[in-house]
Amino acid sequence: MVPTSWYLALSAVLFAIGAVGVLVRRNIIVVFMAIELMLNAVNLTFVAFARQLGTIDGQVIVFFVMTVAAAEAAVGLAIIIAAFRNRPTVNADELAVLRW
Amino acid sequence: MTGNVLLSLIVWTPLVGALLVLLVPRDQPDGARRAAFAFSSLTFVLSLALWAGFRADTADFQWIEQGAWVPSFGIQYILGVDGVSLFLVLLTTFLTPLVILFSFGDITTRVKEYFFFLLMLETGMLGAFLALDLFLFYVFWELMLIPMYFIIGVWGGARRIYASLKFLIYTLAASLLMLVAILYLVSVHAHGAAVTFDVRELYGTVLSPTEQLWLFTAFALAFAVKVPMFPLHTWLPDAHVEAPTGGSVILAGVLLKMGTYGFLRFAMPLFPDATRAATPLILALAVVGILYGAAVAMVQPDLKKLVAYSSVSHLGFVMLGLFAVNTIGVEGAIYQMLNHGLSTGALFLLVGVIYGRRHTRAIADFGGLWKPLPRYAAVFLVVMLSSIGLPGLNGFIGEFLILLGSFAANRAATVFASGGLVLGAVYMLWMFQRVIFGPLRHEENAHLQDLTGREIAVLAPVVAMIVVMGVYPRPFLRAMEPSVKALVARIEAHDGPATRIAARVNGQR
Amino acid sequence: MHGGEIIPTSTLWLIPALPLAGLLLAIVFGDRKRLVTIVAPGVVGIAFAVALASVVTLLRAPAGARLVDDVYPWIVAGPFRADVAFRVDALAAVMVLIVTGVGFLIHVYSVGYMAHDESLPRFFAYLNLFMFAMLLLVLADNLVVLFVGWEGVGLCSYLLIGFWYEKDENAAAGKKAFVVNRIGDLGFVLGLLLLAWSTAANGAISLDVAHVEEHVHLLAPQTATAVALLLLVGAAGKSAQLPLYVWLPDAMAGPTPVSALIHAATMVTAGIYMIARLHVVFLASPFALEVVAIVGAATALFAATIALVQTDIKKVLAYSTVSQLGFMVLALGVGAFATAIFHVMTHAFFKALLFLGAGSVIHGMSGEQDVSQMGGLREKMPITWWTFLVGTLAIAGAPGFAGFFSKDEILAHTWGTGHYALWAVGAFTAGLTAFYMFRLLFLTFFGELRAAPEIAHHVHESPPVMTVPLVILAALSIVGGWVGLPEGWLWGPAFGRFLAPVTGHSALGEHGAGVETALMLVATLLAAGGATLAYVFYVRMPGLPYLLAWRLKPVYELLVGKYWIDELYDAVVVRPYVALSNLLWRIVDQMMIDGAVNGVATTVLANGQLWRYVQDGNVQHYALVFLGGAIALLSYYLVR
Amino acid sequence: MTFPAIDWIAVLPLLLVACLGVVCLGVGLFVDDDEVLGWGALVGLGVTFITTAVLIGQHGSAFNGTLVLDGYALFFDLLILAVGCVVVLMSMSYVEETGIGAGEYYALLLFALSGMIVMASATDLILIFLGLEVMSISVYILAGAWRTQMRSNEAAMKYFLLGAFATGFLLYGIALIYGATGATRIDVIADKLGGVIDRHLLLAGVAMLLVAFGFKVAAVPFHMWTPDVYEGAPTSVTALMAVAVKSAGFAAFTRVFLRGFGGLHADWSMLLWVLAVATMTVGNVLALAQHNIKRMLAYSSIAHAGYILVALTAGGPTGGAAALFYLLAYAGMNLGAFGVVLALGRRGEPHEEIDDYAGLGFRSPLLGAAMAIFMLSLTGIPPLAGFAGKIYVFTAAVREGYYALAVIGVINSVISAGYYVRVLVVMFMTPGAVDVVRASRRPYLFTSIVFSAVVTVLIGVFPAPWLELARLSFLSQP
Repeated sequence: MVPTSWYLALSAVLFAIGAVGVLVRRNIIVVFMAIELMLNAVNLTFVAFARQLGTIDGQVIVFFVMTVAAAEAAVGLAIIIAAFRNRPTVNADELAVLRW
Repeated sequence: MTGNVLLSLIVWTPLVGALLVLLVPRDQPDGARRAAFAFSSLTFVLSLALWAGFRADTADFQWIEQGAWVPSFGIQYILGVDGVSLFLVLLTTFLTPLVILFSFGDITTRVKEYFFFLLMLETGMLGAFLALDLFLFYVFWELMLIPMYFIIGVWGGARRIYASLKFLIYTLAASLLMLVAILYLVSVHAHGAAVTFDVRELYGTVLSPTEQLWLFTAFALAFAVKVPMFPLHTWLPDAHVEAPTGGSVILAGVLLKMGTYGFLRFAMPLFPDATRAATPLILALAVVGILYGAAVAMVQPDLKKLVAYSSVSHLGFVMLGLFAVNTIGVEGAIYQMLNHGLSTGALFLLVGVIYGRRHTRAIADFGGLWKPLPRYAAVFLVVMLSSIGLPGLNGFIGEFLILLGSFAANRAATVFASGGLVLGAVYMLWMFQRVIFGPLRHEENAHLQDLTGREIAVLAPVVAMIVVMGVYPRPFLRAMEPSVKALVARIEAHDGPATRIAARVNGQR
Repeated sequence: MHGGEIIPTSTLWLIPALPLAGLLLAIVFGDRKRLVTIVAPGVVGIAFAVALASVVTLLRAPAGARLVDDVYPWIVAGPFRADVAFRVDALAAVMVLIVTGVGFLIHVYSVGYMAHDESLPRFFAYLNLFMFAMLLLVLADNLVVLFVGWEGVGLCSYLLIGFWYEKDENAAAGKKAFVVNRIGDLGFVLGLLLLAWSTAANGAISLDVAHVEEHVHLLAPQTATAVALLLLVGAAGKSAQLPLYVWLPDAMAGPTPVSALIHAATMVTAGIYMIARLHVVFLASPFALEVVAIVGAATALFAATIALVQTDIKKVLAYSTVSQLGFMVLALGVGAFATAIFHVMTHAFFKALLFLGAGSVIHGMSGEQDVSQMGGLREKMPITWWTFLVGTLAIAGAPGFAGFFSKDEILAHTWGTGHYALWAVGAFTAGLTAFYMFRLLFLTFFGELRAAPEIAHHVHESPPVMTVPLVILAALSIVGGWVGLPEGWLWGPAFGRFLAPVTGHSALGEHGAGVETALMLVATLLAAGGATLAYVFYVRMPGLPYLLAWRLKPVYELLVGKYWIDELYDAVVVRPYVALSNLLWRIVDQMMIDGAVNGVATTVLANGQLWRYVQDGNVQHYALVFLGGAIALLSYYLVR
Repeated sequence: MTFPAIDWIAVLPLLLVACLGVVCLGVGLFVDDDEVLGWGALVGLGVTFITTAVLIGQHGSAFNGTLVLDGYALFFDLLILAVGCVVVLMSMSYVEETGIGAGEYYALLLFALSGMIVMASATDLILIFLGLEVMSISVYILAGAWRTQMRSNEAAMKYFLLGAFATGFLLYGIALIYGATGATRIDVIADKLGGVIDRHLLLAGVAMLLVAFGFKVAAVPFHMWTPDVYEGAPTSVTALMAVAVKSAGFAAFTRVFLRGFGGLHADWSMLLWVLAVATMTVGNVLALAQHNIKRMLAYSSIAHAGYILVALTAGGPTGGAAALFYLLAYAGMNLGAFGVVLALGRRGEPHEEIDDYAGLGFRSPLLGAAMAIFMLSLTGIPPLAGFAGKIYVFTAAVREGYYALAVIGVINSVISAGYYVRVLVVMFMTPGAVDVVRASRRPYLFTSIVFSAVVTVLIGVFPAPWLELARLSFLSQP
């Protein structure tokens, strides 16, 4: 059987990849996808722990997270669209009117 | 002891006046002026009643009012007066109506706001002098800052914004450190006792020497900035120069006394060991302040700056007297606080008079004013002489007692400090020579108006007090003596300098 | 000497209070000149009468008694107490009579002298204030009260020197007088402080004269020396001794009656009076007394040499005053306190006379003070001439005149206490005195008038209101010395006997009358020599002085330049102090201290400006910072 | 099928607000009058406030004890509802002038409030997560509510991206704690801290939660979004974010750390100490350099978060009570300040530069006086609310021995005086010409400003009852 720690390590790596993705990708939509990756990495952790602890809680939490992530995705895309209407770009660099 | 409300009346009457002044319609500045004068005069009358009812035979606080404010934190509303604060209260209530009267002609824009702040300031000052709860004291202490800040900043001169901001930030910085120290002190006192900010209880707090030193430092910083002691004094010349006349008078006359009063009431008796440990340093700074202030005052081209630096010098004397920690020195110091309030206040008024006429304060713009302004010159002369401590006028009593007291505590410091007597005469006389004596150097000064009736009404009481306090200091000294003795006894331990002096005086040689 | 009967009285306060009332009246009725000219001398006259009555009471009482008037408790703080109290003992009696008497005469004289000055009420107000302060000084039974008078006279001196304030020099001279006096006062105050604490006893700190006298034995020798020397500094300031004499010559900027009253007869003797008053302290320190004597002798000689070459009539008299004060201090230094006071008295007479005479001359010469512009005034101003001659003879020590006896007594005591060198200095100075005084006399009253025609045309004798005081003072300058004859002559030193209960008998050596006569002879010869020399120089051979000045150019210039002491002080004290003050202000205060204060603020602000650019608007940079923070927090747990 | 027993009292405030939001959304489809909608939201919130106030003293729990009604929750419920009321008042004319859709605006506002109420009441990490998300998602949209404004879009975008990023950390933290303790209930976690658990896992989780909460309350270095979002969002929303969102964030933060991880105080206090110092200092120093008042207030809100972190660092009942009290004091003065910012703006001219305030003090004495009170209170000048708040925070720090922290705190107060007082300088000491819309035309806005000012003075002068309230509320946590 695969030890829990492997799952944890995997999720940590996924989380890290997601975080790095947030930092390095220029396209806002891709950035957002990287965040989704982070959330799903956490989901993996929850499931792994739930399995290890033998409780169902962790599994249930994952559903909550998925729901929330869906809501966030909807709102996020809406915001991106609204911004796109005013200024047709999806480049994170160009969203820098507010500064200093 | 509770049940009388005189002190509360004294403290809050100006604030009530301030709020009422705000209600006066904007197009009736005279109404605002009269209302302000009426309320400040009422306060003065009330404070006279306080003096009349003051018992000079006890060191205890009198007219105490006590009530809960924030019970869970041990914060109370406690007001009380003793021989130390009595005269500072009187000084405040005496000067404020005069300042308001003077400002009748001096302030022509935003009149009611000016008087609002002035009266609010009076409440702050009176509260700070009368509060016996450290927290309450601190509230009043900071409450004073804001009106003064506005008075300088709104009605001040060209660099008023810089000056007012400097004043505010400087004093705020120092006093906030004191706040932490207060909280610490209270939290230490709360071990094994009910938590309280009542200073009478806190006097007995047992602190380790290290704690005392730290706390004393924090308190001393706050007060030293206010005094102001060298080298924390640079806000003062700026504030004085930019403030309107009334602001300068109150600033010099009363606000600076907050610092010395704070030392005497709080920093020294709360931390006696630290006080003794710090005495050499404080004395050294006081002496430096005396000499340095006098030297720098001499070369100022601006009248107000000159007077400002003279304050640094004079307040150095007060510190010297306080840290003599004996009855004579401390009484002299308190007396000198009053003297400085009167004479420096009057000096600022006098500068204000000619500033109002000529819109300049540069010494070089005057000269030979005796001829066009004989009455003005005569008053100026008396005030200047009071300021340099001419015997027979009030300043001498204070300086002499201070030197007499400090001589027993620290001869070297006294000897150096006494140099201030000479240097003080130098800058004052030179200034007087350049402003009042000599030929009329500027044509526009030839037809200046001499003191008006209102200005005489403002200056005459001050001059009268200058003379009375020089000739007959007895009632003042007698009233403060028991409280001073009690404070001195609290500050000194059994091996304190004053005890040694007492032993010597009693002929055990 | 303490002890003696105390006679309580309640009238002494009137003596200073009367001039004070005059002052107040002068302030209130400042615009009514006539009234002021009556009131101001009037109150002083009444004060003189009251003083006289008090002295009579004193004379009737047993020797050593004193009148005391304890008016009210003044400063009471802790163990310290000072009452406003007055005393009249022998010492104060002499002084109070001199002050009110001479003061009265000078007030009267001033009515004439100042008649045309528009600020006459102000003048009399100052003069009355001066009388008040001076009387406070001499009558004070408490050293703090004495100090009030002490500084009070200094103030009046300041105001009167600068009376004609519109001239910058006058105002500056007044300031100089005050400041230099303050330096002296500083010593005085410190002396008082030390004295107060050193004589503290029985739970009381007091500067009552009686208390000090009673507890002077508590002074340790070094303490006594310190106190005495500090007091000497005070006396040197007020009585214009080396090195603090510099203000007195400049003080001549004031109106001449002021020079007569304040800067000759009364105020400048306050230092002498104070040392006499506190002589018990000085007796406790032989070393200090020695210093006093040396300072006195040195000052006498020093000032006399300067007086030799001055051409301003008042400057000559001023240096002469300094020199005479030196004699008095010398007397104090050799322990002859009564003699010093004796000389104070005679000097008050003849120096007041000389100054008023000079004033009369100046008045007649339309304000001219330079003797090189005068000459031949004998005929035009006969009363002035005769009285001036009397004054000159008195100061020069012509036998029988007032100065003769007092100066002789000083020299006799100096010799008698073994100060032979100082005696020689004194005797030589006496000769110089005669020379420069006669020089002055000859230049003023002999020869041809050298003034411009329009001034010469106006020269006139002064009105009676001015000449009457001259005559009275001239009479006093003759007979005033007869109260203190040498031992064995007629009634002998009656003056000294009168003062003895206060000042003690000075220890005149055992050297018989012969020695004293011989000394007297020597001094008289020297004076006569000086006078003769002056006659030769300035009447017989007027070219000789110029020749001498040319041949001894360096010496001459040194003297004309007054040893350049003023310049020295200016270079060593005044300028460095001003420079230091400027340095402190501009560099230390503004740049360093205020720079530090503002620097803190500026640093914080600059940091704000700097770091705000980290906030560059790029959301991914924000995330980077965020992540950095998160990693930092995590690693805190992982690493520790 | 049986529902678990629900204590309706425990969810009553939440239910009311949430329902109100739904109603608002629905009505907004048909009613066009902004003012009516505003009044509806206001009255609804008022009723909820009163209803909640009536519940004081009651205890209840729901959803297996994951949501409780204790004094602590009530304190925050009332605070949040009151803030909600004021924000609605402030929004009335603003919404109309900016053309923001009133229906969805008020609905989202109410949803956000309901999310906050969940955060205040939740005793389970997952519920806190849910509440936080409900709140956050609503506020993301609100930040971008002024759709035609690029700045508003950008603010929403930044807030959303970073918020979602932070959510990842929150969840990861919850996951690790769940892994370490096997629980997500705060009280259970607290009980298990003493047992045999994987401390590394636990502490990593604690750190992650610290990051997430730090983001919500705008603690340095997780504060970067704050100035941009505060500046770009519609001002009324900024007020909501600065006050309500922060309060809710601290509600959860305080409950989780002081109640849940109280046993680990020694482990996290050092971190919090550093965060507090950094937050205060960065907030204050950078605020000095701002020209835009909203941005300045944003940094100011960062700094104030720092002061509250000082209270949390001190920990214990004193620290907790101090934090609660501070939030109360902070709410009044900060709302008021944003109210004045709103009052200065007019259609098309936001007047958000500090220089726009020139001469305001004497031209518009009411606004001037109110702004002076707010600025001085924010500085911490007695006898105003901000001073009382700071006193209790620093008292807590001193009592628990954090002297250096207290000293750094007061030094920061001094620095803060620099920029708060600058507003006074501009208002009272420099001439200027910006005209203000008359008070009578914006009655709601001015009511809210006066209300805030009164509260600010009242709390300052009579702090005792409020302080007692904060103390009891904190202690009432199960």
